[in-house]
Amino acid sequence: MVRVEFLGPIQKDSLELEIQNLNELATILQEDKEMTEWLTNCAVAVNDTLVSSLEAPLKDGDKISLLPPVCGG
Amino acid sequence: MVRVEFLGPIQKDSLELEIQNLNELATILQEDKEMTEWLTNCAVAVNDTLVSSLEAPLKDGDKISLLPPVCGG
Amino acid sequence: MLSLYDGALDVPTILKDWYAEEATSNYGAYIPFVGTVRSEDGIDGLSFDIYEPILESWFKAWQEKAKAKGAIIKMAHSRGDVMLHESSYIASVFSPKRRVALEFIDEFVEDFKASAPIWKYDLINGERVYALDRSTAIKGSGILAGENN
Amino acid sequence: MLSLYDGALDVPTILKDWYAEEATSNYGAYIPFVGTVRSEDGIDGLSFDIYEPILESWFKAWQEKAKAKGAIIKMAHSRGDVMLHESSYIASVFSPKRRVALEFIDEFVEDFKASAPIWKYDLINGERVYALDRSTAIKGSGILAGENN
Repeated sequence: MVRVEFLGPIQKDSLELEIQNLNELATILQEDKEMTEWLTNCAVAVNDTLVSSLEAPLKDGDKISLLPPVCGG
Repeated sequence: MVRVEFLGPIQKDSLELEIQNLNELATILQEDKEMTEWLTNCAVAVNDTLVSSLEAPLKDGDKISLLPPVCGG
Repeated sequence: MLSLYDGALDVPTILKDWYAEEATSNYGAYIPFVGTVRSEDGIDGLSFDIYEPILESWFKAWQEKAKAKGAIIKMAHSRGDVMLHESSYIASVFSPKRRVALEFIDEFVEDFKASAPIWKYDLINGERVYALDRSTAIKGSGILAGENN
Repeated sequence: MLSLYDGALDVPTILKDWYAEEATSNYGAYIPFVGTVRSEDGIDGLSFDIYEPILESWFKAWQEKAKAKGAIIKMAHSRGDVMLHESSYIASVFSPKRRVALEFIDEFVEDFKASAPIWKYDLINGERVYALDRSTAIKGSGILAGENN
């Protein structure tokens, strides 16, 4: 089981999913019409480290975060 | 009569001179051994405006300043 | 040092405290950058969400970059609402010499804008509206969107 | 605004006053650069001579450049002695947007170093020694030296 959190302005509750890697997450989220735009502009972190590919395996208890476009300051 | 002031670290009293232009000042100061080094690295202002040539005529009452290398801050 | 505050920053106190903290550290240059909420487009203010775990690791990486140049950085940011003409952000660099400080503050502030996990909202007519048009997608964004992106 | 002080600057007060002066001017970015005397080469401090008429005209020209970019500048500098770890210089830029401020503070501080009619002396063993090796000849220097230069 991994936990998926949607940060900042994304109005979506966290998900608890049984998935083995981020490819599976992509497939699940691509079916959610409300997420279509966010998927194109969100970065992804696993356990608070940004990732650049979908291949790394996930393990039980991992936290996945979706980070939409930022504007601090 | 013009007044020549030596600014900052130059240890030299002001001069009052009867000269018509800065070429005459250059000739006078070049004869002063203590000024040799300063002449190579000093900028010149007439009435508090920096000048880039020796040709401009001087008039009675003008103030000429020699500005050695600077280091504010 | 990374400090987060609820609401607007007390800029004079923060600038003073940071100056005092490094009073005998022998840094020749201290450059704070202060960001203040501007009156624009009829907003009443801005509001911020921060994701602290990633902000902290981002900041830690910049602390290491600063250290490699003999410099240090300090940063303060607001959480929640900050009204017009109040300040929400201070970044600062201390370094022995001015060139490092002048270059570092620029790089640091620009990367902050592009990468720090903070989300900005306009406060307008009692609503909190995500400032998407002024926001920047973090490098590497879009990987979940599939092959078409 | 150009302010000259005898001895060290009260940095927190100056930074605070400048911030307060522009509190409702709608500038989004405020960047002060603070210069502090470093312990180096056994000095006890630094000392400064200033030629005010040309400093003022130099500053006025920069005020015009700032105005052309929608920005303003403020500067404070010490006259006379400033001891170790005390500050002698603050330059600051206020502008609506950050890029102008980040670029302007760099250009302004660099031109200050190259052009402002201020002379620096090391205070060492009770003497005031002109810091020639760290000084910069003003652009156009040498015209009185004659043809060989």
